[in-house]
Amino acid sequence: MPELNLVEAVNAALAFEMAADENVVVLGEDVGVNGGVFRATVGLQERFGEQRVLDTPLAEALIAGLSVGMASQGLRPVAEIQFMGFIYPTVDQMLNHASRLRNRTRGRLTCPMVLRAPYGGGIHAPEHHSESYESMFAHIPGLRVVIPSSPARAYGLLLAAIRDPDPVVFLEPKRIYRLMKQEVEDNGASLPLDTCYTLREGTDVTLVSWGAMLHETQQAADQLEAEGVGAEVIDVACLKPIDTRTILDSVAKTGRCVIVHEAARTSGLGAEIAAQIAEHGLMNLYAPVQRVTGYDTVMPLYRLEGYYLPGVERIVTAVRQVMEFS
Amino acid sequence: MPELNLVEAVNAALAFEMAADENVVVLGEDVGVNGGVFRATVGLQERFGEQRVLDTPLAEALIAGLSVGMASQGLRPVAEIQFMGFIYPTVDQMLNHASRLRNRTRGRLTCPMVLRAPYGGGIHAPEHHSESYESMFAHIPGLRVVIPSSPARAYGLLLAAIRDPDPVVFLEPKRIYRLMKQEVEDNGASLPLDTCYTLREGTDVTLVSWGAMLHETQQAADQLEAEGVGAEVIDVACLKPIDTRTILDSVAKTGRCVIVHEAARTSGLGAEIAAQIAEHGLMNLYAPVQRVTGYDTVMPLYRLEGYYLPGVERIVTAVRQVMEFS
Amino acid sequence: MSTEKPIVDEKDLECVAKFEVRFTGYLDKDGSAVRRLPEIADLPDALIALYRSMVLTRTFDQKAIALQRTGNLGTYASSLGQEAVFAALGAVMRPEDVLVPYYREYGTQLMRGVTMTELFLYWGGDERGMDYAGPRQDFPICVPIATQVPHAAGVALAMKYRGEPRVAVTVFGDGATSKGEFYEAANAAGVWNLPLVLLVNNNQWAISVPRSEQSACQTLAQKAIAAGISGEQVDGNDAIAMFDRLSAAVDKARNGGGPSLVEAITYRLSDHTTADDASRYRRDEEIKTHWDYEPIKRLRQYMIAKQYWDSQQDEALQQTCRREVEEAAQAYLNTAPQKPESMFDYLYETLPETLRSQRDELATTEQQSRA
Amino acid sequence: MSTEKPIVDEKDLECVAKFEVRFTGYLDKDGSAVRRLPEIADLPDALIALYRSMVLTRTFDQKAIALQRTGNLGTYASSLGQEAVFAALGAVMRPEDVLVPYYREYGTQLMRGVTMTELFLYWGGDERGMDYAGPRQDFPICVPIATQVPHAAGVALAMKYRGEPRVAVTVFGDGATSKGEFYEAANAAGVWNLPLVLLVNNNQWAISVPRSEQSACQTLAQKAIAAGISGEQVDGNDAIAMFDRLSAAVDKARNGGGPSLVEAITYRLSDHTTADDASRYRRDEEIKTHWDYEPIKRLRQYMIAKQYWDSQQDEALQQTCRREVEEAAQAYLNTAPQKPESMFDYLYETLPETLRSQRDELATTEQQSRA
Ligand SMILES: Cc1ncc(C[n+]2csc(CCOP(=O)(O)OP(=O)(O)O)c2C)c(N)n1
Ligand SMILES: Cc1ncc(C[n+]2csc(CCOP(=O)(O)OP(=O)(O)O)c2C)c(N)n1
Ligand SMILES: [Mg+2]
Ligand SMILES: [Mg+2]
Repeated sequence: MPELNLVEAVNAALAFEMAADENVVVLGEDVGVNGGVFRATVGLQERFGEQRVLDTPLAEALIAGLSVGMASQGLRPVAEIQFMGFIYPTVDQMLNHASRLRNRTRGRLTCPMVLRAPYGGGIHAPEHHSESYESMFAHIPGLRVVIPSSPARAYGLLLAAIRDPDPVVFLEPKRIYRLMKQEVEDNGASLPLDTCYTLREGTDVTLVSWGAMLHETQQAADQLEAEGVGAEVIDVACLKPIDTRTILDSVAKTGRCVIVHEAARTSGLGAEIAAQIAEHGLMNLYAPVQRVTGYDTVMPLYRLEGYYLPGVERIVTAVRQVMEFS
Repeated sequence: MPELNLVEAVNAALAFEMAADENVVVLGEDVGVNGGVFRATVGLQERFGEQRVLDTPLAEALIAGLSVGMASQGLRPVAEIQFMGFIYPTVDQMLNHASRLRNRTRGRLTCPMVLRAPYGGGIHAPEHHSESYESMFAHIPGLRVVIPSSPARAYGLLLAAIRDPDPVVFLEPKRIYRLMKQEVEDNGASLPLDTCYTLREGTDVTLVSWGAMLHETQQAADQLEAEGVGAEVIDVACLKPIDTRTILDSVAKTGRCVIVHEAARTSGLGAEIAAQIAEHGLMNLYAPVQRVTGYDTVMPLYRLEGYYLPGVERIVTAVRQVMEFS
Repeated sequence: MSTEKPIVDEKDLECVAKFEVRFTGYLDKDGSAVRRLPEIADLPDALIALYRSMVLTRTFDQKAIALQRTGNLGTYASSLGQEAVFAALGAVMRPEDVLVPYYREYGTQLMRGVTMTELFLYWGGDERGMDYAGPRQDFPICVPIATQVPHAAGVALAMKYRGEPRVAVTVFGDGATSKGEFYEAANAAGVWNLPLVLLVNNNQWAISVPRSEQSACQTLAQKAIAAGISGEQVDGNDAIAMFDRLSAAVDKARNGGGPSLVEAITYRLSDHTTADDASRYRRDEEIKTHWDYEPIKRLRQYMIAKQYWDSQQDEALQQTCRREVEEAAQAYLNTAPQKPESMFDYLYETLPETLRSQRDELATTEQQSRA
Repeated sequence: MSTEKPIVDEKDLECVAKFEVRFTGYLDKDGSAVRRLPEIADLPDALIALYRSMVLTRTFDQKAIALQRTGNLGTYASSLGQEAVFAALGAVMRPEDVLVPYYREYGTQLMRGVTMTELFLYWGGDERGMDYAGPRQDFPICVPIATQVPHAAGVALAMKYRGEPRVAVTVFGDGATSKGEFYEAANAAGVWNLPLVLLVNNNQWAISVPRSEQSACQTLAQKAIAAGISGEQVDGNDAIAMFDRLSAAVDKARNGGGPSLVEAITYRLSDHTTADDASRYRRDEEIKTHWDYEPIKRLRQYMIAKQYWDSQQDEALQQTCRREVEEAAQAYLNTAPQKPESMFDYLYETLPETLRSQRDELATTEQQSRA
């Protein structure tokens, strides 16, 4: 089994599905000979040709809109937006069209497209390159929003996203693109899109996170274990539709929950999770649900980004608070 | 004192501030001789001239981007987006620029603009004319999001929005544009932008809502009163930054909370409010926080929109549930 | 690799590119030919098909407005005065082509097999009006201006990718030419030489904004120059000219010649929609002038002069159209409503587990309110 | 009211609009004049100012790359090879004008009073690098491509609204001409006849995408035609041509003549940014060819031939530039960091009450981690 990092796993999934299904077409800025600025599409144009790996003109609304048209014809476009900071011109297409085409036409036309984008902070990138706006997409009915947190999940979830008959926004935590390697069998096996992944079992507190923040969350869980606190760690992975069952079951067991995300707190997806717990799991709670998140301020330029991103310490502190609550 | 409906109050506020401050410039599609498709800007071009009431080319990203440039020069552009369904091309400008200009330049350049748009369902409008996506904007740091629910608040809040030194997204619940008239003194008095408005006091349950849904919420409160349940009704009004103090204080008193909004449930602003209660008010709760919201589905065409929008009955049912909870 | 020439070191490079925009019109306002006519002008059947579509559309329009006035239809956008544009487009497209419309192309849609009942359903607030039984791959009506243009480019890209001799056609108004997506898609179509026709229905108004305030450019056709594709102007109220130029554009696209933009100069004789009152912003005289150029009369007079048509046939056609429209309206009015829960049933291919409770809640509330 | 002519009934309306795109260049690659030179060519002081800006920019560029390579600066976008475009722009703008840049116009910015220290701070991840002490109204560097173009139109609209004889200038790359906002803003500038100059820095690549894949149009200048404004091409590596044509465009805008688009044809001699490796997608020979046309050498050779300049002066200038750059770099490296809480302090004019607890939390965490 090859050892792959997350971005290599993305590449492997793309290559696998392009070989398996000639309806899969990759498009975006610099995805061709350059292989994408993070090399997610490296080698694909050489292998599958210019017809299947298209460098587009520099226009994000176009990229999304083209994909809708292509998908309506039965292609499976996998579009790359170079950074999430440039994804906002696609909101109109994703909200008004991609997410609705099936519904509007009562199933006559469908939109099996994937919109991929690297997102999040922590790599000392220039301005507008480090934001986390997943909750914006998670609010849109008819979309799926998926975020992998490991090479294996990147591989399996991206395959599932491409094969899914509906539009998927697939956000890749670029901070962990090359953080670690994992054995990933390149066998085309996809992972389900309707479930959270429980990464670690524990009985004292439920830690819920996704994407790159899971790494700090897991480190916090290690540290807490040393302190005698058993944390259950859940990777939401599929943010929309969200599998609240797994989270609620875990909180029913632990009675405590801390949600960790990079995005700004207000109206982040953490709010939705906390709200669902308040609605359905209230009586199981020993302590208030805490959110450890990015601040409600503009993502700072890189000198201060380390202060913006939740660190292990902030997570541990929050867990201690919910443990000590009475 | 003149009796005004909500859209007339918007018009009166615009006229007042244009007369008072020649930096105020109105722009948008059909805002000139046509006076806006809802007549919010009627008479303004005649009174203040074509330089101050600009019909723009049909381009929403442009309208927002122009406003940023104008505002950076000290003008106070009040831009109209004809319907919220066409606001999404402005997200890029609002998120990447309007909300950040002050922060990016450490206060050197500022962006005192208002982006107005009618929003919400219930008027049998065509496709794409009935959505409620306020939470998308409420997630963006650096913005203010304001929604009036009565003529008087429309007048006072819009004046405050225009005078505010930072960008404001001002969403007008078009279903109640002409629902009722109110005496509104046209004296230029603005209302604060950092507070919720408590419309009705009660001790048994806190009902939190904004915009048009407050009308069903108030009717529900009437009905509940007849049943012996005293509902406190809070108009959030300023959704971003949100004054959670007033809400938390009320819930501390009542111990029960039902949040009502038209927008789709998942990641709607109701989630944020419920999460804040779960975080800061958990121990005051006698019952889970309930959300009565639009469904997580595409806003249907008008034949079914009445089933999508929360009605009085759904609100009352939810309140009964939280009252009976044990 | 870059195709720019290296920085010049020669003299006299002053003029590096030249462009012209041409206009085509054959009939004057009374239906007389002003220049040598194209082939179709001598094909009575083809002309009658165009004419029939125009009359049917106008009859449909009138009925739709009547239904709206009586509370039986929502806001409706009429195609009054622009029928020639849409009839011609319907005539030149093949079934296997794909139409990506905005919201006035009833003529085209009907010729492609969309039913009037479906159109009534759409404006009557029922999604089933977008589930066309006929042209299964055509896009539904598109309300957010210009957002459909990239869809059409994507459809054309799929056709090209598969090497199919098919064409995508998208239509939009003069106002739409101010939106970024229009330019982005036209530009991409140029880069990839896509089998795409961009048809501008320049009816000279975008609600209350006249064409002159929409853009400083002399013609909308010249917007094609920015995309490096061909663009031309046509008399949009001359069905023969429209047929002629659109068939050229569609053929060219089908034969690998790439995209074109066709600007049809026409006029919106109606209010913008039934929710609009154009008298607020448009002078009556302007409308009156333009009635002189309306397309149905012009084609009829031409056909009558050529003895391809007579007033008896005309009367019969009007009657048939009225009957067909009435039948469709009845079918629409008799259509049983969708179940409220249907709003969940086409959201995803399979309803996600987490949405089941919402669907159930809706179904229960509904039963309660019916009870 | 509509300005469209009523539907025509005359013959011979074939060609309704004609356009030409012109190119201006004065110097060949060795700095010899190929045609009659404009006035500035005989003004040594003006030429030296241009030359000085170009040399300073290139020196700054080298230092920035060195700082990046040693871990003292983040990703950096060089202006190598494009210095003439930006020097000329800096020379023709007045202090009261407003620059709305993208991210390569160091030459212009420095001439307008932005300090090198500020530029280092920006790329060094510190917002204070956008708080220009000099040109208080200029926009900061803009990373999201083409999003600044409507800002410039808005600035120009404000100037026109107030009747001020000022001009807004925005700059963007060849890639940016594919984005909707560019077209939307250019179109609006045409409608309102705004005092705006749109300067395209066509350096022939958008990261790995060559100009030929960005658009099928022969020139980018012709994109102006879509907006109904004037557009032209200039040799962007010829500082004299750039000065000549940009001053014409700026003067025209200042005098109420409205907007223009100027396409500067130049070449990106560097990688896209320090995060890019152009050897993945660009042939070495192409770069080599373009080094023959680079602008600094050309202007120097012209000035030396004219005896406006000599190698001693050149050496002195190089030294001064190096010293200034070193000083700025030191000042940058010595700048004390911002407090983390500062991320809250410019979000709104007044910190909303509800954000105070977040600011406090951050300040506390920070104290803890410092402790
Ligand atoms: C993106 C967007 N903005 C605004 C509107 C509201 N609106 C509906 S039609 C219209 C004018 C369209 O004019 P044009 O493109 O000329 O088409 P026409 O209706 O004249 O055929 C406007 C502004 C919309 N539907 N979509
Ligand atoms: C909207 C947007 N999309 C993508 C990017 C990523 N990106 C940065 S620079 C660049 C290429 C820009 O090319 P061009 O406009 O020619 O300017 P140049 O860098 O060549 O001067 C891209 C795609 C971005 N910054 N903004
Ligand atoms: Mg129009
Ligand atoms: Mg470039």
